[in-house]
Formats: sequence, C-alpha cells, structure tokens
Amino acid sequence: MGHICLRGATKSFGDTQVIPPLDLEITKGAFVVFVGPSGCGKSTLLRLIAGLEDVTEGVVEINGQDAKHLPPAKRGLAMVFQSYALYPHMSVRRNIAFPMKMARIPPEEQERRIADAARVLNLTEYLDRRPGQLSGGQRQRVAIGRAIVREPEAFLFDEPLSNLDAALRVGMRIEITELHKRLATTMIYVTHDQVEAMTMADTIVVLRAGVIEQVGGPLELYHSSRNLFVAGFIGSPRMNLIHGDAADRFDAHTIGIRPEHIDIVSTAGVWTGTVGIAEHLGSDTFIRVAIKGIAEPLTVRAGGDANHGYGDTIHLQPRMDFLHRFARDSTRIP
Amino acid sequence: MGHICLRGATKSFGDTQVIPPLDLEITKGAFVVFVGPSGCGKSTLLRLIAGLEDVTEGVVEINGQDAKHLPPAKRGLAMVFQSYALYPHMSVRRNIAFPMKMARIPPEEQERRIADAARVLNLTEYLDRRPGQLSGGQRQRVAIGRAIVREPEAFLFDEPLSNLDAALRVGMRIEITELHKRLATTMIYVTHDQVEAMTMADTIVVLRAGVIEQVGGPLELYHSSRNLFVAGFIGSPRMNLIHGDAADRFDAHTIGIRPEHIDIVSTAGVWTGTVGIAEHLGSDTFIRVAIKGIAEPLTVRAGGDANHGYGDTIHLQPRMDFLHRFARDSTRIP
Amino acid sequence: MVNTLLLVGGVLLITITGGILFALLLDQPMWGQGVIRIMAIAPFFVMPTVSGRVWKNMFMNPVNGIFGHIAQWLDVPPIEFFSEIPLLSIILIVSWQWLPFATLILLTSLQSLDQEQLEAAEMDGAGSIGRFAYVILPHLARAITVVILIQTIFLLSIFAEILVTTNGGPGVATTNLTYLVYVSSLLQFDVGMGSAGGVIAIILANIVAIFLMRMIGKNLDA
Amino acid sequence: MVNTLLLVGGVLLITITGGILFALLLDQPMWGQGVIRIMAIAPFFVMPTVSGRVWKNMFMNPVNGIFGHIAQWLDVPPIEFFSEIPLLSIILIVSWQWLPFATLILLTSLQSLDQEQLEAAEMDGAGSIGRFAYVILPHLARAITVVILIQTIFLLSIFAEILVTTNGGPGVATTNLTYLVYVSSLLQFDVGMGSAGGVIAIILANIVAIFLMRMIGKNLDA
Repeated sequence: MGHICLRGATKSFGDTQVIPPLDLEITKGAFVVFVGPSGCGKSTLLRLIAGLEDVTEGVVEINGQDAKHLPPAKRGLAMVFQSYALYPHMSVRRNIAFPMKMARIPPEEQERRIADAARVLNLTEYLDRRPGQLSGGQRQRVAIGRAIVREPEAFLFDEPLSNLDAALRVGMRIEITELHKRLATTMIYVTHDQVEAMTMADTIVVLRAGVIEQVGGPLELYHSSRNLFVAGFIGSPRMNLIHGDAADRFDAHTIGIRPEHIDIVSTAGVWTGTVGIAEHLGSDTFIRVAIKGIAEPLTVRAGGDANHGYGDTIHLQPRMDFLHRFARDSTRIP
Repeated sequence: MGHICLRGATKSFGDTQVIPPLDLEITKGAFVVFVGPSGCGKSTLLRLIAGLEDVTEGVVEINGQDAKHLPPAKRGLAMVFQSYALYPHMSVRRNIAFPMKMARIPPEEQERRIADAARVLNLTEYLDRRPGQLSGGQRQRVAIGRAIVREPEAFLFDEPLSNLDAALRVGMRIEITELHKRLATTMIYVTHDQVEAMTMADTIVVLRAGVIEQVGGPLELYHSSRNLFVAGFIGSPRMNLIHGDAADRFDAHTIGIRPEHIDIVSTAGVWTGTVGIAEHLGSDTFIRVAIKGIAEPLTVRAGGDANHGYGDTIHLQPRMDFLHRFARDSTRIP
Repeated sequence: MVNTLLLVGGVLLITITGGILFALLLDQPMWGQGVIRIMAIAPFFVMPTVSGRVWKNMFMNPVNGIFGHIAQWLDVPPIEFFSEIPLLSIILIVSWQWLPFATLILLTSLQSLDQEQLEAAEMDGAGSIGRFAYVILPHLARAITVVILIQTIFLLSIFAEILVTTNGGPGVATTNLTYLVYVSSLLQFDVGMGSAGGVIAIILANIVAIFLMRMIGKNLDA
Repeated sequence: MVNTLLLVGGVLLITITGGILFALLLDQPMWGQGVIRIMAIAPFFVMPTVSGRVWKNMFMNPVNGIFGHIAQWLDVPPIEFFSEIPLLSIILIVSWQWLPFATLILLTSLQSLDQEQLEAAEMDGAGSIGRFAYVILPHLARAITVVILIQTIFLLSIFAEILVTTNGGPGVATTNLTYLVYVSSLLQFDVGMGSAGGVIAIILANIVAIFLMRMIGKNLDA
C-alpha cells in the first residue's frame, strides 16, 4: 500500500532528455519532498508517477506492480495541483464529490466522506459556494478535500502553496504535515522552496537538471551535503562558500560554513573583517562581513541584540565541527 | 532636501475614508518602511506623497513647502513600481533616459548618468535589450536605474520585490539597502512583508486600516510592540499569544511570548506540554507544543539539534524579560 | 417569422455543434497547425455574394454541381436544391459561412482552459466523455453564448433584408438564395414599408446587442 | 483600382483616428458608461442595406436630409452628395459603419494598458501629449494593425462586389452607394467574368487574411 518505486525511469520530450535514468524508492507512509530550482524536472517526475506523462524508458512500480499500462485514475493516487484545478462551475460540495461520482460510489457514502473531509478541513460552511467565491487558502483546502475523499494510496502535491501569501503558507504547511501524521498515507510533495522541504519532509530528494543530487533526511542534507549544489541550496541564509587561499588552508578547493556556525569573538579569530549591512530581525541579526582575501562578504548570524556598527572591525571564528570541505569536482571531502 | 511631512492628511474615495487624519514626519536621508497587511492603505499613503493621488484634506509638505499644487513630476520624487512599469517598446537605455529626456537634460549628461547607473546596477551589457528580454531581477534594476538618473530628493518604492522569487528577493533587499547607504537619499518603501521591513528600515511605520499603529525602529517594534496587532505582525514565526487563566497569572488580559524567548528546561518550568509537529530547519527547530489550558499550541524555537519525539512531554520556561503583557483593549501594559 | 426562426435556429445548431468539433480537432497538437487554422477561417472572409454563387454553381447545380455528380455516380436522381429544399439549402450555405467564426471563438475559449483542470478530471477518473461533459462544455458555455448572440444579430439582419425588401410577403416561403440576394432586393421599391421594416429590424438587432454587451461586460469583470 | 485604394485608405484613416479619439473618451470613467458603450457599438450591427437607406434618405437627401436642412438653414445650396461627391459620400458612410468596430478594438487594447506605466510616465515628467505619444500609442500599435488588416479584408470585399458585378467597368468612377448596393448587382449576369473576379477577390482577401492570422498568432504567443 503506497509503495512507489522507479527503476531506470527516463523521460524525453522529442530529442531532449529531461530525466536521465533514475532510480528511486518511496516507502509506504513516507513524506517525500522533491525539491530543486525551477526547471530541475521535479514536476515532470511527479507527473511520471501520476501517469499524466508516460516514462520513455524504465519502470514505475506502484505497490510492486508495473504501472505502465495503468491510466492515472487506476493508480490509486490523488493529486493536488499548483493552480488548485478546481472545477469553477461546480459548488465546493460537487467539486469534492466529483471523483467519487466518477467512481460510482453510493450517494450516502459520498455524503459521509464529504462531511468528514469538510470537518477536518474546516470547509463545512463553504460547501455550497463556488470556488470563485473562496480565498486562496480555502481553495487549497477544497483541492485537498477532493484528494482525501478518494482515500488514495498516496497523495501527490505539485507546489500546492506557491500561490499563497507568506503568512498563510506557514499555516497550510503545518496543516498538511498534521494531515500526514493523522492519515499516515504516503505523500509526495514537490516544491522549489527549501524551507518547505526542510520543515515537512521525512525524506528530501534534491534534484538538478533531472538528476538526483542527494536523498536524505532534512538534517542529513543540512549537516552533510554531498556536494556544493546541495550545500548552497539547503539552508537560509545560504551557506558561505569560500574559494582560494582561505580554503587552501583547510586542504580543500572550497570550504563552506553556514551563517549560524560562525561566532563573533572578541580577540583575533580565524578571520578579521569589516561589518557591512546588518539585518535586524529581532530574533536574530544577520551581519554581512567583508574580509580581506575573500571575494564575497560572509553572512554571520548573531543574536537579536547584536549591535555592531557599520564599518566596525570584528573577529570571526567558524565552528570547526560544522565546516564543510569540498574538492575541486565540488563533491564533499569527508 | 528629502524632508517629507504629512499633517492631518486624509484620503477618501467617494464616501469611504481610506486614510483618517494622519501625521507623519520623514526626516532627510531616512529609510522608512510602510508595512501592513493588504488593504491597510500603505500604497495609498505612498501615492499621496508621490502626488498620484490628491489628499482629500490636510497637507503634504516636501522640504517645508506645501506640495498641494505641485504635479508629481515637480515634486522631485522618483518611484519604483510593483509591476516595474517599464516602457515595453523602448530599449533599456531609452527607458532609463526617458525621465531625463522629459526634463530636457543635454544628451552628453544623459549618457554620463546612464553609464553611471548601468555600472552601479550591473546593467551595462543589457542596455540595448528590451524589457521583455530581461529576467525579473534585471527589470527591477532597470526600474531602479530609471529612478536614480533623476537624482531625486527621495525614492518611493511600492512593493518592488513582491514579483521576485525568494532567493532573488534576499539579494535585491541587500542591493537596495546598500544603495541607500551609498546615496544617503531619503527612501520610502512599502511592503507587506515584515521581514523586509525589519531588515531594511531605519524606521518602520506599521499601518492598519489607514491608521498608524506604531512608528519606530525595527528593534523597538520587536521588543516593545505598542499593541496586539503590532506584536502579532512583527516577528517570524508569530509571537505566541495566550489568553485566559494562563494570562491572568501575569495580571494581563493577554500575554505574548516569542518562540525564541521560550526555553526548554529539564525540570518543571512555567508550562508543561506535549510535543506536536517539529519543523527542522537545520539552523533551528520550531516545535509546536500543546499545553493544557491554553487553546492554541505554542511555537517554541529550539536549537538545530533539538530531538524531541512526537508526543513527548516537555517543560517550558519563558524568559520573563521578554514577556509582553497586553490589557483588555489590546494595548501594551508597560 | 417561422422561416426566420428555422433559419436562425438551424444555423446556430449546425455552427455550434460543428464549431465545437472543429475547435476540439484544431486544439490537438498537429503538423502545420498554423496553415490549417488559416484555411479554417478563410470561408468567413469570402463575401456573401461570391459564396452564394460558388455554392449555387459548384455544389448544388443539379447538372454540373459536385452533389449532382455524386448523385449521378450513385445513380440517384439529383436534387434541385434551391427549388426543392430552399430553406435547408440556405441554412447549409449560411452555416458554412459562419462555421469558421464559431470555430475560432470556441477555439480561443478552449485554449484558455486550464490544462490542470483536465488533468485533475483525468486523475479523478473521468473518461474523455466525462471530461468533455464536466469540464470542457461548462468552460465553453460563455463562448457559446457569445457565438449565439452575435450570430443571431447577423442572422436577424438577413431576416431584415428580407423584411426590408420583400416585406415578408408570400415569396419568402419559397425564396432561394439567388432570388434573395440578387433579385428580391430591387424589385420592390416601397420606401415607406421598407423603412418601417428597417426600423423594426434595428430594434430587434439592438435588443440582442444589449444582451451581447452585458455578456461582454460581465466577461471583462470576471 | 484607384477608387478602391482611395476608399480603403480614406476609411482606414477616418476610422482609426476617430477610433482612438472615441476609445480615449470612452476609457474615461463617466456616468452611464455601459449605455454609452452600447450606443457606440450599435451602428456596427445596423445592416448595410438599412444604413445605406438611412444615410440616403435622412442625412444626405438634398431636400429632406439633415445635411440638406442644415444647408438650407445656413442659406447655402445643398449638396447633391451622391452625384457630386460620390466617393467621399461612400467613404463617410462606410467609416460611420466601421468606426464602432475600431473604437471597440482600440478600447479593449487601451484597457489592457498597465496604469502603472502611465503613472510612471507622469512621475517621469511626461505631460498628457507625451504620455499619449510615448506610452499609449506604442501600446495601441498592435491593435491598430489588427484593425487595419480586418477592415482591409472587409473593405476589399466591397471592392469584390463591384468587381463581381459591374466588373470594374466605366460605371465605377461615378458609382454611388444606392447604385452599388441595390442596382449594379443584378444588371450584368456575366457569370464567367463574375466568377473570375470573385476568385481574384478571394485570393486578395486571403493574402491579407494570412497576415492577420500571423499577427493574431504572434499576439497569442506574446
């Protein structure tokens, strides 16, 4: 139930190979997030699993069965689209009922499931409205409701929060995570936002140009990024990446240190630099420090009460345990 | 130069008063951010200053002069619009030159200023392209370039970053801040994003329904929010707000405590609760803790290595110095 | 009046059904899409006079017309279209003229349909008929209304020409297109009745026009 | 041919200039906007026959027409429009018919103009003429091209009617609208020449149609 497996799956559009051969196993009940910059093939991968695109070569297995000749509706998967893809001329109730109507589920059972879904998603009072009369967050919930009532083997989410504003996004993120805890159904979630990936996933799959760069838990990716791409992609603000002499000192082509792993010390640390712009968030302060011999200014996270003036000289000490070293071919040096 | 002052300024559209009488003084060289939820009148306020809307009553003074009868072009202000508002049929060069052409500045001087602006904004190689051929970030820079060449008394920014993606936004934020440091010109910046407000502003003006809720520096707003609205709006994740018995104990109608000001302690603290969803960001972990007698679960910020299991019981201790107390009318109790 | 309703109704039925079919067909990705679309719209730009003549001589002429040849080949007596089934002939010709217009409007509407809705319906288990009935048709509803209104206005003005010229006399029932377009308009120079008929036609057309404008207005709001 | 070019050129000039003026006017917020817009579009739905008659009898009749009355009132000898300045009369009537179409297309285009661009130009110091020349006109360029192409096709089909019927004979130079619409179409039944003329007209119209479709295609891409 809800076990999905790709073996040597590839996808080409015409002559362009969007996804080179790719193996991936998604275990039952997992919350897997596909993350990567736009154009990395994450949505295509999701659509291969959904059956909205056919694999060019290789196999997609769902619960151990080759899904090659299964149409999307027979795969037992439910998808939540980025645009919500609600039917604008139907009421919320009829939108949610639509997949059940197609599956010829008896009306009483339909009613029961709609009532359940509406209660869970706080939609009960909106059931008779049209999607056009709802806010973005409510439409999102209707789309999730339409997915839930099918009682699928797995949920597929295609950047479901990207059309919501920042505050709502945090709320919906938690709602989806809680939904996963309650239903314990496999969920595959596509996003370009590494914060969503980190906060929601059991397992993150980082993609670039159709190739899996790393698969792992959020903290695994954060602490031992396999290469420069993953290191730069995961974490906010971005990891400071330092090339040249400063890196040579650590026997590496490039070293990386996250803003939260640099301490400001009173006496001479590893680096000495000049304070640039400081971003005061209240909870933290992010200070940009220009250092001689390092091209880009480093970003340093200090406490919310940090009070270094523009142009001051400060000393920085990276925490050595959290220093990342990368070789010339951009892979991690263990 | 660049000193802007509103006295009893109001704005009505038909019978609806969008901005009740409002006083505000913006000193020369300041970076002032108007922030508030959508529909709070922040853009209208900016347009009143720009002269794109006329004040219904009251006075807008620029450099001590009543600007009532000054058309927008004569106010010496330059505006950067949310949609960039570039002229699509003109090349980047002609876009930037347009205000100077209108002001009949000699061509050599135009060339010089265009070259300067293009160098500062990294646009030199794009000068002969059309806006349609540029990325979002580049268009944003062209819009800023068009504002810079006018050498205005003050810059007005109307949510300039809201059409950019998350990663670009952080970069442009810093570029604008650095521009302000270099030019030392008054800047007025409108946004709905409190992170932008906190990181960029010298002075933040928090608006709700056309009314100024609080004016102050970022840390002033963060540490001593004047009322519940400001407290909830500033800071991310949101401040935990607690009503009822738990608040009564502190002689307040509502107490507020930010996620970063709650410590997890090993022995009984002020509150005891059950761990809910934990969001692992690597740098930090945000844990939702359900507590008996408190309606909403509290959000607690723990270290990146926090490892509390779902359903565990933990003890919480708020830092008393950072506890916010609010009266029944939602104002701060000092 | 009955003739007019039959004419308008028949043409609407044919153009909308045909228009949806063609629009669906043209919406498929295919080779030489642009050329085919131009060919589909071309008849709309062929002038009524010319088209009447072409139909009369090339297709429906019992001796030399294509249908005549087909009938001969099938050994069936050829049909004297304009004298035996005049109204149907007119309906066919007018439909042929308006079909591209309907197709174009419906095609534009079809292209504005969110593909994710179709995919969602596919995931939800709707077959191609289900997708057509539940997603495509409701989406086209507004475009169909626009087509109906615009066509009604123009078809009414055909009616108006009859009214202005032959004043709805007994000749209408057997009127064929040649007679209608080339002859009838100039045999009767009854200016008074003609003007009165013209005014009625203007009023009728404008009532429909008001509905049309409201529709467009709503469309712009949404 | 010269007449045709004069006709097409004159009508285009009048409709586009007038269309831009009306579109700018109608784009202003005002009371009863909807009603005024409907009235502006109404003439487009008035049938050519009717409009020819209305113009002939109501406006341009030297004795009873409105222009005749105005001339009388001004004590100027009334102009025999259709016999003295036939081409100009036709241009005026056709322009009057097409003006609403041009207005509507240009108005739609105008409404899609980003208001912030206008405001930016205002902040940049452009007066109303500057804003029109540098922002509005370039924005309308595409819509103007579409109007020109569509009108050319339809105006050419007026030309085609002349060609099909009078075969471009010596009568064209002095043709007036009544003659053109009511009489000329049936005096000469030269089927061969008529068909040849019709084919040429179709080809001409379709060449323009191809440009039009390309334009629309580009428009959809952008």
